[in-house]
Amino acid sequence: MTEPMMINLALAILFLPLLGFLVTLLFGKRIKSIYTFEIAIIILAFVGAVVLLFTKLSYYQNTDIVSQVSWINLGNVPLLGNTTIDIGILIDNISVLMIFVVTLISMLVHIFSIVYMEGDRLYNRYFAYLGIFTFSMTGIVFTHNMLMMYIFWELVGLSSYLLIGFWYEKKSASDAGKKAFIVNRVGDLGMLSGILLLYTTYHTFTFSQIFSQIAAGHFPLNSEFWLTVTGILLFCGAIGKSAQFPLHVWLPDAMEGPTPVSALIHAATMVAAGVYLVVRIFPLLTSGALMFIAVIGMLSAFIPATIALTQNDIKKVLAYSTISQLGYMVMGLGVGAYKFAFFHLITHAFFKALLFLGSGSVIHAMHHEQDITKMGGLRKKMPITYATFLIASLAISGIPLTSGFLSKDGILQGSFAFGSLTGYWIFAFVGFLVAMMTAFYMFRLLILTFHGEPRDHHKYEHAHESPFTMAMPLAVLAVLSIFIWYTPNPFNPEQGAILSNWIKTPQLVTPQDSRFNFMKSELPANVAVQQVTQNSEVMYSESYTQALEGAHIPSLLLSLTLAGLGILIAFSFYQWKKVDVDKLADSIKPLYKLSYNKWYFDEIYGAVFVGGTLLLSRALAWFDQYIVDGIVNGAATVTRAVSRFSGKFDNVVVDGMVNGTAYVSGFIGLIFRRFQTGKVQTYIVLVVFSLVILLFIFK
Amino acid sequence: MNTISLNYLVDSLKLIKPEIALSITLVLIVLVDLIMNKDKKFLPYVFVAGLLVTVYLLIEQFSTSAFAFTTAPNLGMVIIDPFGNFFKLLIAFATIIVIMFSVLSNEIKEGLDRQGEYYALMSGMILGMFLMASSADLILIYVSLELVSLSSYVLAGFNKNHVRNSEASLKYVIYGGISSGIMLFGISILYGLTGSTNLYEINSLIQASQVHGLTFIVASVLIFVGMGFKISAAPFHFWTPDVYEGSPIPITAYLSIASKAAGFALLIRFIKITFIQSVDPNGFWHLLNVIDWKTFFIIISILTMTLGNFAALWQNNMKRLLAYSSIAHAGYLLLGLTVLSNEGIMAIIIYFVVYGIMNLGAFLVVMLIANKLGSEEIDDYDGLGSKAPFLSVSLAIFLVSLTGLPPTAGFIGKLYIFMALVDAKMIAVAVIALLNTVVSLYYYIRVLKHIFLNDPQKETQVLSTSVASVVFLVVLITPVLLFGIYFTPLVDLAKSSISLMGF
Amino acid sequence: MIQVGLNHFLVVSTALFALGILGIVTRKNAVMVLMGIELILNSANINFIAFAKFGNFGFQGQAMALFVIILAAAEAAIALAIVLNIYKTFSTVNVDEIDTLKD
Amino acid sequence: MTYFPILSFITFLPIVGMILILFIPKSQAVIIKSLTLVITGIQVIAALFILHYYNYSLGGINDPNSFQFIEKFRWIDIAGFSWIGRIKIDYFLGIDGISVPLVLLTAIVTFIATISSWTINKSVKGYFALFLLLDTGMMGVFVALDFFLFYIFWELMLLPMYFLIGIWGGPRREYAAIKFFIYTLFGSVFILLVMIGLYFSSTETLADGTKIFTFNMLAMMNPHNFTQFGILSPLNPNNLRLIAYIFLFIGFAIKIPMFPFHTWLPDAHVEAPTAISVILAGVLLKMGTYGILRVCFPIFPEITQQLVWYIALFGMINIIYGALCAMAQKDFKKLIAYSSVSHMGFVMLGMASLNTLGISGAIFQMFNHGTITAMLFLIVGVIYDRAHTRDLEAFGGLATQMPVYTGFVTLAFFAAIGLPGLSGFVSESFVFLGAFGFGLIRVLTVVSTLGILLGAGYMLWTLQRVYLGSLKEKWTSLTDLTFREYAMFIPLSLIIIFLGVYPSAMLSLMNTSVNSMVKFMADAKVMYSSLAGF
Repeated sequence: MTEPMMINLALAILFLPLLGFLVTLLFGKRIKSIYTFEIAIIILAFVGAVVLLFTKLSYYQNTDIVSQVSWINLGNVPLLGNTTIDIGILIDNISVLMIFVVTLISMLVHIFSIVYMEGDRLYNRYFAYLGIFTFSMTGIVFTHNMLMMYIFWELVGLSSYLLIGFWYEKKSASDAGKKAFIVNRVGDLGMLSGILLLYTTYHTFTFSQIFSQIAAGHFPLNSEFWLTVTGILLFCGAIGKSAQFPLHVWLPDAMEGPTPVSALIHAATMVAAGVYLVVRIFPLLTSGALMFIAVIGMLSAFIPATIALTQNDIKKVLAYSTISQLGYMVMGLGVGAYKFAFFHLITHAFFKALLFLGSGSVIHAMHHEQDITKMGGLRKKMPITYATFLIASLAISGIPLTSGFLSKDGILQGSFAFGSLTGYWIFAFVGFLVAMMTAFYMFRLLILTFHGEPRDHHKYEHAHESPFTMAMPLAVLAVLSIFIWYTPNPFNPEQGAILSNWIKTPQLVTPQDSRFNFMKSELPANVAVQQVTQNSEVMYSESYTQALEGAHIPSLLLSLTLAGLGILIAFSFYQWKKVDVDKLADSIKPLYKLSYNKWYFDEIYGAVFVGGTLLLSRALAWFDQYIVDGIVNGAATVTRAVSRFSGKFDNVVVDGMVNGTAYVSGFIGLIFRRFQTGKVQTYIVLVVFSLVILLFIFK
Repeated sequence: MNTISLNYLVDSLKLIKPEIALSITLVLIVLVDLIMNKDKKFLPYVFVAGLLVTVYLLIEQFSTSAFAFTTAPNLGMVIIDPFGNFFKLLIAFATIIVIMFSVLSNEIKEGLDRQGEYYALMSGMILGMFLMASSADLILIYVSLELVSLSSYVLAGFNKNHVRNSEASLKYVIYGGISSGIMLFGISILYGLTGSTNLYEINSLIQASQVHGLTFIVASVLIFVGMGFKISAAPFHFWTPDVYEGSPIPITAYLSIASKAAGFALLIRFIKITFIQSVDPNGFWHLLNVIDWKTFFIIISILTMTLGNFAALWQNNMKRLLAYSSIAHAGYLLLGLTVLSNEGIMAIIIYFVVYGIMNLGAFLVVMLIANKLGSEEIDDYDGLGSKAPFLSVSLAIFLVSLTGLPPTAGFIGKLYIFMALVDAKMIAVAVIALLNTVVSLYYYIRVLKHIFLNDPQKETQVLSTSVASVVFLVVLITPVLLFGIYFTPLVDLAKSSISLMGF
Repeated sequence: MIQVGLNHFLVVSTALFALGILGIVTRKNAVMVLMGIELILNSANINFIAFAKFGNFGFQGQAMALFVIILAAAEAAIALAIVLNIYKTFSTVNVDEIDTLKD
Repeated sequence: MTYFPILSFITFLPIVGMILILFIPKSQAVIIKSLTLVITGIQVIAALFILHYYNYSLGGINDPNSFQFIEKFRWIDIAGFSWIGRIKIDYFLGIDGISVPLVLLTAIVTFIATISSWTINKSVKGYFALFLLLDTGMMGVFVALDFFLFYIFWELMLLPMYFLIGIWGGPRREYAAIKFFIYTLFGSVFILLVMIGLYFSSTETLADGTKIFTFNMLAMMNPHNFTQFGILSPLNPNNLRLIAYIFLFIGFAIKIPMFPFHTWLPDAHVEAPTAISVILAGVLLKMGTYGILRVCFPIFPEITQQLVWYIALFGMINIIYGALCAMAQKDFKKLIAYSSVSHMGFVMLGMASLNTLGISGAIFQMFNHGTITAMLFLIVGVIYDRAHTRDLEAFGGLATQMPVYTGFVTLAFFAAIGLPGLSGFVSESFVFLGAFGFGLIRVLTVVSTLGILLGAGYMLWTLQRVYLGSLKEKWTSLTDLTFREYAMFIPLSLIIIFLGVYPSAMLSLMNTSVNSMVKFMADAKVMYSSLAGF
């Protein structure tokens, strides 16, 4: 398979979903079964993705395939010469792996939805929306430049908006959609500013060109500080999209959307786009930027985990765990564990999608009951769902033999190594803490849902195992959550092809002195540039490799114990009822409330930002109506007042003496009119008088 | 000696053919009036015929410039020059149109039996104006001014039994009498200072020996009172609103155009001939620095236009509103004089043509509407747009032109005034004038609002307009629109008629 | 025994002028007002004659005076006619009461 | 290149139509409407012809030779005098990359507005006569290259607008109409003054070598044509160029409308009938920014350089302020009106950047705002025709009742908040890229980016309040779009999408001109400083 063919294939994968979207949307009303077309499309896309993945990784493992066209031609710009704005696609290992994940999960979700969404009024439109989402996500994955990244970034936002608010009759749903879009926009502002900085400096959007120019020592505003700032600004986009602290508030609300959507967009793919962005721009991140990223990641891993401990809505718990896991990835990138972070992105995509679809099937069975306190004992009723859900829970808790164990342990290991190298142990510490919490709340969820006695018998009676089209995706994802696909040795991911050959840490292009020591490369810059362009394996330095080696065993043991501990606690609390949970909650009431109320983020934001903006806008509108207009307009009140002392005035005002001088000129007019008494002698007096004045002026 | 004097008398008479023709017309009118006691329908046509002859004679001698009735070599009482001739033409045409007005007007029809005196007086008035436009001697100035005034006093109160008319005439006569009296006093002082009544002589005398400042200023300001009264410049304008509102519409129109034109002709001539020292190649006048006329006129003109515009904001009677607007326009016209340059004079002339046409048009429409509605109150105009579309649209055109928006002739008039100002670097004045224009929009547009935007309160019967008036309106509208787009002839005319005798 | 000179005439004429204005402004009766106007005109006349006499300016002054006298007569005639007419319509000649035309 | 005087044709065709209409009896409403439709349709076709024959490689701006479809002949020519020079005014039409998009826009928007005017029933004859007169005025402004002519057209469209708002408008129409009129006249008298000032400051050399004063804009742009002592000539040490520039700028800014001169806009929009709102937002507002680009910038380049920061500042204020005001509105139409205040801010910001990206972004934004806002007003019109209210709170859940309509609404709204793939995005990001590229106004730009956030805020909120949520009982009778409304929405939507995906179609039109303008502005800095030397 030649490179042009691969390009075409990639383009096909990109545009097929768009076609699906258009067709499904336009004919949705007339042809009832048009959704099948969309599904066929997505299956095609998936097949294409598999082919692409296979070819790329087996034949072009070390060469990136790029193809670009000029989108806009600015002509002969003064001082710059001929300028064009290019768009294009980049096929490298990262993108093909990502595209595989995206299309796979998208396909599974399509299939899952066939039954799940049955009988919905806008059945076809739902699939259309899925189509446009897949299109935009694919765009993000394939882009080779920042502009296209931003474009599809926004489009993803749109599709997310549409899908969250899919049941727009529900106010909560449309609210959630709006919230998601706007909160994302906040992040995008940062990203936009970053892009502006990049373009004004390098006059190109293409990653590779930007990198090579940076490597050549050309920085935004000619200072490394601004390079750091650029990195952070771009990362802001990721904060929004990947629901990182402090912009994480939209994701839980996004659960208003149909559950399969949550699985696809708000767990597996879209929210991962943020991480993907950081992966893409990784080379230009200075130590400062990386530190910032790591901190944000750490907070986003920790805070939601604490919240997830006490939530009762099955989807909410999963949502917070998603944020927390994304936090892991971001932190991983921050501490330089590039490979593990991306690896975790993939594995997490599978098992988190699985969890959501599982919860979907539960909710479906329970007739849209989402409160786990009303569930229980479902494992007899729905064995498949239970089994798969269990696997996923193990994976996310990082129990050996699962994919989750491999990737998550890698990140922990990375942060451990980071700590040992730089002395910032906090990341490692929080990482392990969160690992334990994760284990706890996942099993709390599992137990409350599937174990024990049913709490709501009525609903329980009607519960039933889901049909094949819903069970099959669960099965597939469950299988993908086993270690074997990634590495032969369940305790060392490094031995698997995916980490050893496919995912490679790119060479940094940042100047040596603005890197962490362990990232300083022994290679001269120009070679570095070479290597960036062909994405060849780079390890930062000997010290780092050793540190990583050293970190392997301790972190492994630590994480295992903590995870086990978490599970144990969960069981003792909810399965064997060793401890009275409520009493415990009471004993630490403030903490409990804090966690239960999600740290009051929504309340605070609602009051400060939303309220503030609305208040400001009201104030300004008032200002506009009464002050600005008033100044120009002769304040209404004044004119009223005047209108009393002169009957005509109001009339005249209404008649349109509206300009600013209305009042004044009217008044002047009044004065002049006073002279016109109709008595001829008055006139004479005035004439003589003014004559005298004139004479005095000119004498 | 005797023959010589005879020849030169004949020569002089040759030069004043138009005036002679007018006098003959006057006599004719009186005679016809006497002869046919019953039906005097074609009295006006006699008058028009006479005027046409006059116009012909004027055009014939348009570009000649000479003295008539010379007292000493090239010092005459009467000057014949393009400048004067232009104003005479303007006045003559205005008169013709006003006669047509009168034919259509109901108010005049009332006093059908007294048409004879009406037209006789009018012809007397126009004769006076002609003399005003060409007099170079203080005596003649006073006499002609009085001639105009006396006839207009009577005409203002033509309908004896109308309260408004008689009141208007009384105010007019008292006010006019006093202003001419004051002027006369000024003249007497000037005579005392210089010992001559001939403007050229006075000029040369001033140039020769520096006359005493204060008394001279007193004299000239006092003289200005008379002219200010005629052109209704503030602060000598007080008669204008009352008289305009009071008198019959044709007369109002006549006063607002013809006598104003005559007044301006007189004023310009007086200022230029009496106080000129030299004219520089760029056409700017250098006046003798006995009195700072520039500042004087700036003050007067700004005062006039501001006062006119702002007072007009309040009017509910259409005639009164137009009265104030004509005061405001007097202000704009005076701006042309403030520049003290030929360019300014040219601007004034252009503006006058335009102003004449559009103002006559406005008054005509008002009169036609008054004939139908029997009211000049703006509130009664509500919904006229649907009742009498043609009248309304034409009024709209005239008012827009008076506001000075393109593509109407009014814009061209204003444009040239402002160009003159900017060329003379009098930016501040220009800004004030422009802001005045904005203000003026209020009241003009307010009339249109009543006509088009308001729904009629009373019953809506469609008002018919006679063919004659339609034709007549079209005649007036055409130039308003035409000159707005193609004004070369206008400017050429102005250029050919700015040359005053002697300069 | 003082020689009567130009100044005396001027003083007189100016006084007349002032009186004329005063009369016009103060008197309520229209006829009185008209008389005030006559005063003004005549004050001007005195000036003309006086200047002509003492300045040896020739006859223009006298000629002017004659014109003025004639015109004054004409004006008076017309004005009185108008006043009569006013009396017919308003049945008063008090200028203060004749103010229907005003803003 | 055709010899057919297409610009005069496209400009004066409506006048012809107006005259024809005056001869059609009142009763024949349908004939009048269809005639207007035909006229405007022909205009669109003519515009497309212009597009087809337009030569992309010619710059224009200050170079008379590279303008296209030039029509130039002596209009007024008055022989000189000893004391006043020869007066000469040309009838001078021509277009370059800056005017072409706007000519196209005018043609399209007018056509759409005609369709939307179909519902007018009150004195149809007058309405369409004035409508066509307005059309001529607008078209003329965009093609005139002689300042005098430009001014005539500029003023020509005031009066029709006054009547169109005043007679066919809403309850407070009189107030709104007079307010519009006074404001704009106030602005234009200053333009007049500066025009005269420029006339006496700049000369043009005739064939016979004599130098005479001129109204020719292109001559005014060449610093070598300035007279020694003209009050607006840079050669004159104490010239008034700065003040004149501010006057002129205010004159145009009132049309944009720029804060704090914007208060006429909400009233005018709220009261005007839908079609007129469409024209107003679609074309009239552009005249302000066009005027600045065509007159202020090339004739006063050095002053522009001085004041560019303030222009950007006001642009920023417009963006933020307009957005915030929009957010607080209860009246749908008022909200859209304020949103266009905000969007015109982008245009100003872009112009202020004085570089290719920024200026082409600004012009492109003019076009896009024209189409998008036109569509938004039509949307309000649709809902107002049916429900007879514009109160945002009164609605809800219309998506269920009128799905297709809601589809178009979503498109327009997202175009307005600059969603990629729709035209608004490209222009806005160009504006940002350009403005950010100009160090002086970088900070302002960053603040302005808040605008797109706020924009998303109020637009989505509106979307939710009116179209999402559960359907209110009383609206269950509303019907979805009619054929006529499809005819209005579909073309606009297509334009919006097409330009979003393939912006080059529009950008390549203006590239050459924009580049040469940028170059001109850059060179002028040097040139004028050298002039001040002697």
